[in-house]
This record gives sequence, structure tokens and C-alpha cells, in this order.
Amino acid sequence: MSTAVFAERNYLNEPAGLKAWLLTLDHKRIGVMYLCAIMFMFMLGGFFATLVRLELLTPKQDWFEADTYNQLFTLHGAIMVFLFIIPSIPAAIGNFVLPLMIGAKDVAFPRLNLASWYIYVLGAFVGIYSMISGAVDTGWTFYTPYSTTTNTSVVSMTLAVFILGFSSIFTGLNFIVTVHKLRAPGMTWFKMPLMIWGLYATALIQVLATPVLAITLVLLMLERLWGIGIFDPAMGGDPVLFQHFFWFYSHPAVYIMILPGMAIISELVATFSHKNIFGYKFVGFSSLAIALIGFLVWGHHMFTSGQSELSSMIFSFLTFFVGIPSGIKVFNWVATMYKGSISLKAPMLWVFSFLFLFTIGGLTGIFLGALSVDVHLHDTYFVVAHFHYVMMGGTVMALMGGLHYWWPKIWGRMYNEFWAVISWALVLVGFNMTFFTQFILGTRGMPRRYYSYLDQFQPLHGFSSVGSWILGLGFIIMGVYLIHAIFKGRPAGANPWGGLTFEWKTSSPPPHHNFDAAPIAVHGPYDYDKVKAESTFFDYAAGREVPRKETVNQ
Amino acid sequence: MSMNHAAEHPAFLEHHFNDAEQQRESAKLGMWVFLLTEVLTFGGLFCAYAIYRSWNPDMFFNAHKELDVWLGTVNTIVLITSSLTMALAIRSMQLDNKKRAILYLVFTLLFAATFLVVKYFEYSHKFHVGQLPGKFYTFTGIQGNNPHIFFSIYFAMTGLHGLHVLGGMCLIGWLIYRTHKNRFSSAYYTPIEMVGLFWHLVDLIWIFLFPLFYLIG
Amino acid sequence: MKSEHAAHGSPHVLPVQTYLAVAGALLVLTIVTVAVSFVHFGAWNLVVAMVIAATKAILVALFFMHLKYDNKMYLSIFAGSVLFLALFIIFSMFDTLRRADIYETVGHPIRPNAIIYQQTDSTQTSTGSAVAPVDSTAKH
Amino acid sequence: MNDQGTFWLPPAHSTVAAETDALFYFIYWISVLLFVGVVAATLFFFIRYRRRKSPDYTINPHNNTLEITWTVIPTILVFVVFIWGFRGYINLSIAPKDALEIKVTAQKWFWSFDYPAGATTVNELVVPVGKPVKLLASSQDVIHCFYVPEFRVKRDVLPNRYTILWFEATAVGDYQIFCAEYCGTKHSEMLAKVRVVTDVEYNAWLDANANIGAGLAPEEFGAKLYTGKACVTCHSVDGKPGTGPTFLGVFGHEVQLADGSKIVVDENYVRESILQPQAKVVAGYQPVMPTFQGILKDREIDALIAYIKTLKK
Ligand code: HEA
Ligand code: HEA
Ligand code: HEC
Ligand code: CUA
Ligand SMILES: [Cu+2]
Repeated sequence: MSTAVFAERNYLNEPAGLKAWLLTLDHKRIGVMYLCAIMFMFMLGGFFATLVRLELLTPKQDWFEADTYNQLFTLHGAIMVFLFIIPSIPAAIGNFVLPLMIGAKDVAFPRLNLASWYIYVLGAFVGIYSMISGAVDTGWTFYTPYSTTTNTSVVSMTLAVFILGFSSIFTGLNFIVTVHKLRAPGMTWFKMPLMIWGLYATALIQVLATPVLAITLVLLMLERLWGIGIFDPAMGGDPVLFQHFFWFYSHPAVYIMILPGMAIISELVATFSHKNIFGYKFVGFSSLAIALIGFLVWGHHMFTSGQSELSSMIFSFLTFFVGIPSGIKVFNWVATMYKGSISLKAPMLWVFSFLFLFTIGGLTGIFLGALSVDVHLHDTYFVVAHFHYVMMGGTVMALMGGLHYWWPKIWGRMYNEFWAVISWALVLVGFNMTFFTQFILGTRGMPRRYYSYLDQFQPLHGFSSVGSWILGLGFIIMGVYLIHAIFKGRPAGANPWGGLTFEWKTSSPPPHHNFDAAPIAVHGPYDYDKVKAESTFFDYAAGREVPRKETVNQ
Repeated sequence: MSMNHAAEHPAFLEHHFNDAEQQRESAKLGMWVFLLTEVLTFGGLFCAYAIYRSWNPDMFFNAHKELDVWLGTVNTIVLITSSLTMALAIRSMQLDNKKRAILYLVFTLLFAATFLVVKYFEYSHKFHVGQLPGKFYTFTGIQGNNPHIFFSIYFAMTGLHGLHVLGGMCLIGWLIYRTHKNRFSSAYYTPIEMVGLFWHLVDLIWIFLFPLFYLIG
Repeated sequence: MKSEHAAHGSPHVLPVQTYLAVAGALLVLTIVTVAVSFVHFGAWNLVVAMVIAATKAILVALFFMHLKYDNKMYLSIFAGSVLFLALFIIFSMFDTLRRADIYETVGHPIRPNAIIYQQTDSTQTSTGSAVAPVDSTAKH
Repeated sequence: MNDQGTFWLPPAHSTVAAETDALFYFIYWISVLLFVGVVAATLFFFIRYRRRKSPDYTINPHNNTLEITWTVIPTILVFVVFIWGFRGYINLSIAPKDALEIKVTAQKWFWSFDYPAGATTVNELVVPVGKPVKLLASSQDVIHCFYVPEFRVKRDVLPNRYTILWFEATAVGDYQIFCAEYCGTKHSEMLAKVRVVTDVEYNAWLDANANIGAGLAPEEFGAKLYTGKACVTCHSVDGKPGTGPTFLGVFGHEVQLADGSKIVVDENYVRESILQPQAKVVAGYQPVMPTFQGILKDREIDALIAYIKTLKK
């Protein structure tokens, strides 16, 4: 691809200087800053995860005291959920690609976008402060009355999550307005890329669910500081009510995590099958269906919590219907590949990992949704395996696929395909070793959040811990070659994958103002039949990338 | 979609919007989504109120008698009037009458301040007799279980609402300053309209708080 | 009724009478709801007060907040927020009001009163010594 | 369904276990089918339509019947799973009328059981086989969770509220009790045993335990209580440090309290430490000792004091 050109003047170096970066209103720069932050948080959370697995190598306590282990898995959970996975795709990749994909110059409220970034940074610092000053040991769920009576820094961690909530709300608000108001001319809702449908559905959940988390955390802080008696039974409160408040946010939050992942998978499947997505409307509306039904199922985390049997019945019933749209999406992705022209570059390998792992993760959710089976499986390693299969196997696989897909667009340079396959294989093998064993541990009755366990569980735990090293190695290799590619990768050109969405119509990396000629949506995002888009070439006269041959036959 | 940015490009229009209409509608949509988050934030407290009231209704009834209905009524009237003056301030700016807009904004500010002053008296009385949330509750004489919970929810809701009134007052002060500096006109008064929407929501939340605490308990 | 107006034409302006009428209605409703509260209807007091409050809220939303004249999407956003709040309360109450469906003993707390009341009435021996609600030495 | 357990599930030793296991395997085989279907199709398309082999795609028009089928069939499947799961859950939740009622108290970090005949045990639940047993559980501090994998039963144990769980053991033997809701430092050591015995043995055991320690000297009875009532989980008798101070040589010596004052450990101090541990907290220790008010009878407290007296350096 000798004609591929690295756009020398781009958003990365124009305007130059640290101050220009720190006070930038450019959605692309904010996206890149978020990307660096979430990758650091992923490393930190992953580091704690490897320590957790280290301790679980042997039944008895050998590396860490019980309290330290409890702090380790709590911090692992809290960092991964609040600091890594919830902002990861919307704030890092979403901020970068959403305006580009709808042909806009920027998000609707750039200043709010920068505020959202600095609120995230503030939340991260308060979180790290609370980690250092006697880390919290309540689990990422902060259940009362343990969280109101334990002697660890619960208030400062709650404050950190409270602050991070606003960063998520502002991102969601920004995306809703941008998608409604700033779409390129001609881009109706059904001509929007499915990535935008996913991010829009996610934004709806972010603005509808996060405020309730905010008030729950405020009440938890007040409960701990003044004993107001809403959640603490010693003061006449009801701990199960705290669980209702917490899960009203936290189940929709898991769909904040997966919907952007699914959105990326839709893009990758279409581009790498070089074919129109099968059932565009079904996939698009499935995102909205998951987002809305997701608000009515939170009680499936509380089947054994002492809530009323009626409530458990209703939540179990609705939980099953939230699974159907996910099924529609999986089937539509597979149907898209039928009769496609599939190129197995790294992003498509990550799509395979997603389909493989998310299907297992999702189906194990069905086990947990069945009332009698959940009574046996609740708070065991089966649940731990379920949510790692959907969060790690779902969202993180899609995130990695998206990273590889848009890496050339973000940095203008291509990653090394050979090492990408190596790290993909290590991650897939390591992941299954680590977490499939945990399904077996769970069904055999191994409870979660145990730092020491019965001897009979040692072989499986040992196997899982070894698997986590392979998994960690896979990510470390990826970290190396991706960072290497930023500086040393070969130029990627405007459209290395032959994608049709608008971000491939501008240079790589894109200029500060996104598009020289504002794009017009003439056809759908995946209408390969209508457009013969070959790789672009650098038109010296025009001084920029232009598509080689764009014949539009209606 | 005006391509030329020269003459027709009014000062207030930001670079990434195509025209004033798009910018104004975007601001309004953004504001309404923000108001949705406010409704749901207060919603958590309304939910706590509804559940604890359903658990011990008689305690709620007995506890609500401790609140001064007249101060509550005054405050409701004060807030409704401040909503009116806020709406009239926007209307004045729509008609390019800057002086009258500032006048109405000042009135809104005064009413808001009155509201907080009345709140101050209510709170100081409760501090005095010990009708306080949680473990600071020392008052006796309310029949029913855990009367401190009524005051925990009361202080949480009216406290958060009071903070929003305070926030609203700062915003209105900022508006007065900018109107004085001629930043707004009938072509561009979006900030006033947005603060107006926020202020009306603050009033709307009090419209529910007032009966729930002062009238029926 | 979104009147066409050029970028800097006169935006949609309501007559003063509308605002004054709405404000008047709100004041009247306030007086009514206070008056009604003195009459004891039992559980109906709650319903009446809420209906009045809802009407006042609708008036503020439609006129003061311009929902009547603006793009109907904003009305649906506001209605959506109220709907999701209602779902949160209703679904939580499926639990909190129906805990005694199968066993009566499960439906209510064992000690009805918080421990701050136990110190005062020494007669009631507190079966469990719940840890002091908030340990002042707890780290923040 | 079985006594040895399967690859996935531990042995099933309660009446409700069979139905839960059957539903588990129903969902399991459907999931395997769906998973293999999705992955096989993906792999096949990867190979059959790889770019080298099919440089150009052919559009396949939208097919609504396909969309309907893979919406309706999963909906039917999940509806069946819901009904089956709900039926099992109701059986799990409603105890038979004639069930033997035992009171369970969960505390940081041990279980204590009170039997109808007045016997109390710690970390050991003795029940007759073939008879429904109804547990009335509540916690003294935070949320715990009573979980017996072999019986497929689990229920959170809440502070200041009773929760009910029932089971009917189908085989004699010892079965592991776990605490499944995170409750702090010793959450993973809050283990206990269900000892299922025959009817005859159960009644004999009840009578024997109604007034245990009648024949023993106070300090011997105290030693039994020291382990039986789980003081051992936090207090050592050989000087080794633990969650609570060691009992070795503590009696008669001066101890510094958290508020700085000093006190000589005498009979009243030990009695008070057992009934109101928070009254005088030893310096350098967390106030996590639970009260034994209502769990230890006076005779048992005296025996413990006698035993502690014997522990000289
Ligand atoms: C990305 C995050 C994510 C996602 C997407 C999901 C998706 C789902 N989850 Fe999960 N879940 C978590 C994260 C997630 N979950 C976390 C973090 C916890 C534990 C929190 C804690 O306790 O710490 C949890 C716990 C949890 C529980 C509580 C377990 C317990 O503690 O007792 C339950 C119970 O119903 C559940 C169910 C489901 C279901 C039904 C889905 C569905 O959305 C899945 C739908 C997908 C499919 C079904 C697969 C694809 C479909 C097909 C191949 C078609 C055929 C399908 C059918 C026939 C149904 N989850
Ligand atoms: C997004 C969410 C997420 C992710 C990704 C992970 C990732 C992992 N988690 Fe976990 N986990 C949770 C969310 C997550 N986790 C939650 C919510 C809980 C419950 C907590 C609670 O009970 O309260 C939990 C709990 C939990 C437990 C149970 C603890 C207990 O119950 O006692 C275990 C045990 O094995 C575990 C292991 C792991 C492992 C081995 C990984 C591995 O996948 C980690 C591998 C990653 C790395 C090793 C990082 C390496 C990265 C780099 C080198 C950076 C690369 C740089 C670039 C690409 C630029 N996690
Ligand atoms: C969950 C842990 C735990 C259990 C179980 C426990 N204790 Fe303690 N105990 C402590 C702690 C911690 C302290 C020190 C803090 C205090 O005095 O409250 C303590 C203090 C004491 C003291 C005062 C010791 C001194 O040096 O002043 C005595 C006596 C005592 N416990 C007796 C008992 C007896 C008898 C039992 C069993 C019936 C028991 N404890 C069970 C944790 C426990
Ligand atoms: Cu008790 Cu965990
Ligand atoms: Cu959930």
C-alpha cells in the first residue's frame, strides 16, 4: 500500500503544546486522553486481578492477609467497573469516532466534554487516594450494613464513584444531543452506522440510571457519617432497600458496558465481511430494547436476599426477555457473514473471540435468571465466571477489536499484524483457562470472595491462576506492539480496511476540523452494493487524501 | 447550510453548529436531558420517602404535624412567584427589553433568597428541639417507630432542594451580570432560557415536596 | 404551533396574560391543597394532594417551561423521566410491601426501633448489641 | 438425581435438589446447542467465504421469517425455563407445615443453632434424616448467607430480620455449610457442618445435649465451650496472637483498654467482656467481638471463667 500516506498536519500536532492538549475542546484529543487513562486503569485493575489469582493458587492464606485480599478484589472490581469499563468504549473510542461517523465537526457541547474528562480525572485521583489511605474492603457492591460499619475508607471511595458518575452522565448527555442535532445532511436514523445506535442506546442508560447511583452513594455517605437510618438496620433502615437502589443502577450499568461493545462488533462484522449488515433495523432496535428492558430486571441480583417471592418472580420473568434482543444481534451478525468476503485481520479475530465468549457469558446469564438454579449458583464462582465472560469476553474483546480497527485512524499508523495474532491467541486461550474453570468451581459450590477455600477446589483454582498469567501476557504483548505502532508503524492511509463510514473519508490521522469537505449521506453505512470504494490515494493537487473511485449508482 | 462564514456568522454562534436555530435547539435538548437526570436524582429520595411512608404511615403522619404548615405555604407561594418573575424575565429579553429583564431577574433572586431565609428559620427550630436526622435525633413526643427516619428523609430532600435553590441563585446572578454586559438580545437569550428551565424544575420539585411533608406527612 | 422565525426574527413570545393566569392558577391550587389538608379523608388525603400537585406541575411544565409550544421530544423526555421514576418505586414496592406473603414473621423487623431509642427505654433488653451505628473512630 | 454428584454438580442430598439439577441440565444442553451452532456457523463462514476464496460478496436480501424464528423460538425456550425455575423456587420457599423448627443466629464469623429442646450448638447443625427442617435465621451484625451446596439451598441471613429456609435431607452424613454473603475478614472461615443422623440418634443427641456438661468439672466444661462456642476462632490459649487477645495468662493481670485506662482482669471483667464486649475494648484490637448475651447461659459463662483461670503462663 505504497500510496498510503500519513497526514503530517493533523489533530495530534495542530495546535501544538501541552496547554493546547490540556485545554482542548477537540473531541478527538479528549478521546485519546481518555484512551490513555482507561488503558492505565485496565493495567491497574488487571494487576490487582493477578494478585487475587496469585493468592488463590493455594487453599490456605500464603501471600496476603484476609483483609488485604478483601481490599484487593474490591479494588479490582471497583477499578475495572467504574474507572475502566464504563468509560472505556463510550468516552475513549466513542468520543473519537462518533462525530466523525456522523460527519460532524465536534460533539454538541465541547466544553461539557472537557469538563467530563476533568471530572473523570478528579474521580480517579480521589479513588487512588482512597486506595492508599486504608483501601475499601466491601466488594464493589458496598452492601450495608457491612459498608457502614467496616473500618476502611468507604466514604472516600464512595465519593470517587459519585464524581465518576457525573463524568458518565455528561458523556451520555453530549452524545444524545450530538446524535439528534449534528448528523450530516441526508443521514436519517436508518442511514446512521450501527455504532451510533449502540452509543445512543448506551447514552440513554447513562443519563437514566447514573443519577440514581449518585443519590444512592450520597445516602450511603450520609448513613456512614450521620447514621440517617435509611440503609443501616441498627438505625431502623433496611439493607435490602440499599440493594434495590444499588442494582437499579448496576444492572443497567452492565448494559452500558456491553452495548458499546456490540456496537463495535456490528461495524467490524460489516466491514470485514465487506457486506451489508443483515437485519440493520433489528440490530439497531435491539440496542434500544436491551437498554429499556434492562431497567426492569435488577432484582435478579437479589433472588436470595430476602426480597419477596413475588418480586423475585417478576424480576426472573423480565430477565428472560432482556436476553432475546442479544440473541437477535448474535444471529444477525452470523447471518451477515453468510456469502460475505471475509478478511481475517486482527479486528475480525477479536470479533470471533466476542462471539465465542459473549455467547457463553450470555447463556450463563440464563442459568442465573432461572430462580431455582440461581438459588444454588448465587454468590458462587459461577457468577464470577458469568460476568467475566460477558464483561471481559464481551466488552473487552470488542474494545480490543475496535482499538485495532481504529488504531490506524487515531494514529495514522498500522499495528503489526503478526504480533496481533499472537496476543489474540494468548488472550483467548488464557481467558478460557482462567474463567471456564470458574464455572465448574461455581456449580460445585465454591462461594465467591473467599481468600481461603477447601482443599477440594485447589486444582481448579490452580489451573485458573495459571490461565490468568497467560491472559496477562497476551495483554502485555498487545500493549507493546500497539504503543510501538504509534511511533514506528507504517502509514495506514485514510481507508486501510475499505470501510464506508465517514471516518474513512478523511485523512489518517484526521485534521483538527475533521473533514475538508463536509460529507453528505447519500447511501447507507454498509451499502457496498451501491459504492465501489477502493483504497484512497493522495491527490497531490488537492493536497489531501481522496477516494480513488467513488461511483454512485443509485 | 451557509457555507460562507463571513457576514452572516453572528458572534454567539459556535463553529461546530451550522446556524443559530441548531445551536438553540441543541442547548434546549441538552437542558431537558439534564433536567431528566435531576428528576431521577430527586427520584431516589422520593422512592425512599414512598417506601418508608408505606412501612410506617402513622409515624409519618404524627411527625408531619411537627412541621409548620404556614411557613411551608409561604415558601410555596414565594417559589411560584419566583417562577413567574423568571418567566417574565425571559419574555422581556425576547422583546429586547434588557432593563426589565434585569428587574425581573433581581426579583427572582430576592424571592429565592426569601425562600432560603424561611428555610433557615425552619431548620434552626429543628436544630433547637432536636428533630434531626439519624443519631442526632433527640426529640421525643412523636408516636411511631423510628421517627428520626422522617427527619432524615426531610433533611435529605429539602437540603438537596435548598442546594439547588442556592445554585439557581448563583446562575441568576451570573445572568444579571451578563445581561448588564449586553451579552443577550432577542436573537440570543439561550442562557436565560436554560437557567429558566432549571429554575422552573426546582419550583416543580418543591410543588411535590410541600404536600408530601407539610400537608399529609 | 411552532411559528416560523428567521435566525434573528422575534422568537415565539407569549402574552403576559398567559403567565399571570398560570401563576394565578398555581396560587389558587396552593390555597386549595392547604385547605383540603385540614379535612381528614384518611388515605384519600394523599391522593388528593398528589392530584393537585400534579396539576400544578403540569401547568408549570406546559406554560412556564414552554413544553406546550416546543418540540414534542422535550415533553417525551420529561414524561420519560417521570415514568422511569414510577417504575423504580413500583418495582421496589413489589418487594417492600409483599415480604410477608408466605411467612408473617419474615415481613417486619425484629426490633421495630433503632438502637438510639433502646438506650432511652431501658426496659426493653436489646437482644443483640448492634455495633454502635457509626463508630466515630472509623476512617473516612 | 444421584448420590455421587455429576461433573458439574455436587451430590444431591435434599428433596428439592433433583428438580434444580434437572432444570440446570435442561438449560445446559440448550446452551451447548446454541453455542456450538453459533461458533460452528462462524467458523464455517470464516473458511467458506474468506476473502481469498470469495473476493466479492453477494448480497442476500433481508429475510423476515428468519428474524421471526430466532426471536420466537428463544422466547418459547426462556418461557419454559422461567416456569420451571419458578415452580422449583416456590417449593424451595414454602416449608411443609410439620417441619422441625431450628433457630439460626449468624455472627461475625460463626453460626449458632438453637434446638427446640433447649440445646444449642455452634458451627454444627444436627438434623434428622427424612424430616423437613425449617430454619428461622437472623444475624447479629452484618448480612451473612446460609448455603449448603449438597441441598441446593441458600438464603441470606439479615440483621434485625428473620429469613426462612427449609430442606429435607435424604441421606445421613456430614455436609458443608458455607457463608455466601461477604461479611468481612473471616468470611471464608465461617464454615459449619450439617450432621444428618437417623431419627433415633437425633432424639438421643437432643436429650444428651439438653443439659450438657452436667457431669463435668466447671473448667473442663469451660474447655469444651471454648471450642464449642467458637471462642477459639479469635482467642488462642497458647499465647499466639489472633483477632482477639490470647487467654494465656490474661486472668489476674492488668490490661490496657482502648481509652488508655488500665484494669485488672477479674471474674466481672471477663463476664462483662462476654456479655457486652463493646463496654471495655482492649487497646489495639478492633471492637468486633460479638455479644454472647442470650447464647451463653450463666452456668456456661462461669465454666468459661473457670477455664480461663487455669491458663497460667
Ligand atoms: C457486560 C456485563 C453483563 C452482561 C451483558 C450481562 C448479561 C446478562 N446477565 Fe449478568 N451480570 C453481570 C454482568 C453482565 N450480565 C455482573 C457484573 C454480575 C454480578 C455482579 C455482582 O454480583 O458482583 C451479573 C450477575 C447476573 C445475575 C445475578 C447472579 C447472582 O448474583 O445470583 C443474573 C441473574 O439473572 C444475570 C443475568 C444476566 C442475563 C440474563 C443477561 C443477558 O443480557 C444475556 C443475554 C445473552 C444471551 C442469552 C446470549 C446470546 C443469545 C443467543 C445465543 C440466542 C439464544 C438465547 C436464548 C435462548 C435466551 N447476571
Ligand atoms: C471489566 C471488568 C473486569 C475485568 C476486565 C476483569 C478482569 C479479570 N478479573 Fe475480575 N472482577 C470484576 C471485573 C473485572 N475483572 C468484578 C466486578 C469482580 C467482583 C468484585 C467483587 O466481588 O466485589 C471481579 C472479581 C474477580 C475475581 C473473584 C474474586 C473473589 O470473588 O474473591 C477473580 C478471581 O479470579 C477475578 C479475576 C480476574 C482476572 C484474572 C482478570 C484478567 O482478565 C485481567 C487481565 C488483565 C491484565 C493482566 C491487565 C494487563 C493489561 C495491560 C498490560 C495493558 C495493555 C495496554 C494496552 C492494550 C495499551 N476477578
Ligand atoms: C469474632 C471474634 C471473637 C470471638 C468469636 C470471641 N472474641 Fe473475645 N474478644 C475479641 C476481641 C477482638 C477482643 C478485644 C476487644 C474487646 O475487648 O472487645 C476480645 C476480648 C475478650 C476478652 C477480654 C480479654 C482481655 O484481655 O481483656 C475476653 C475475656 C473475651 N474476649 C472472651 C471471649 C469468650 C469467652 C468468647 C467465646 C464464648 C469470645 N471471647 C469469643 C474477639 C472475639
Ligand atoms: Cu458470614 Cu460471610
Ligand atoms: Cu443484572
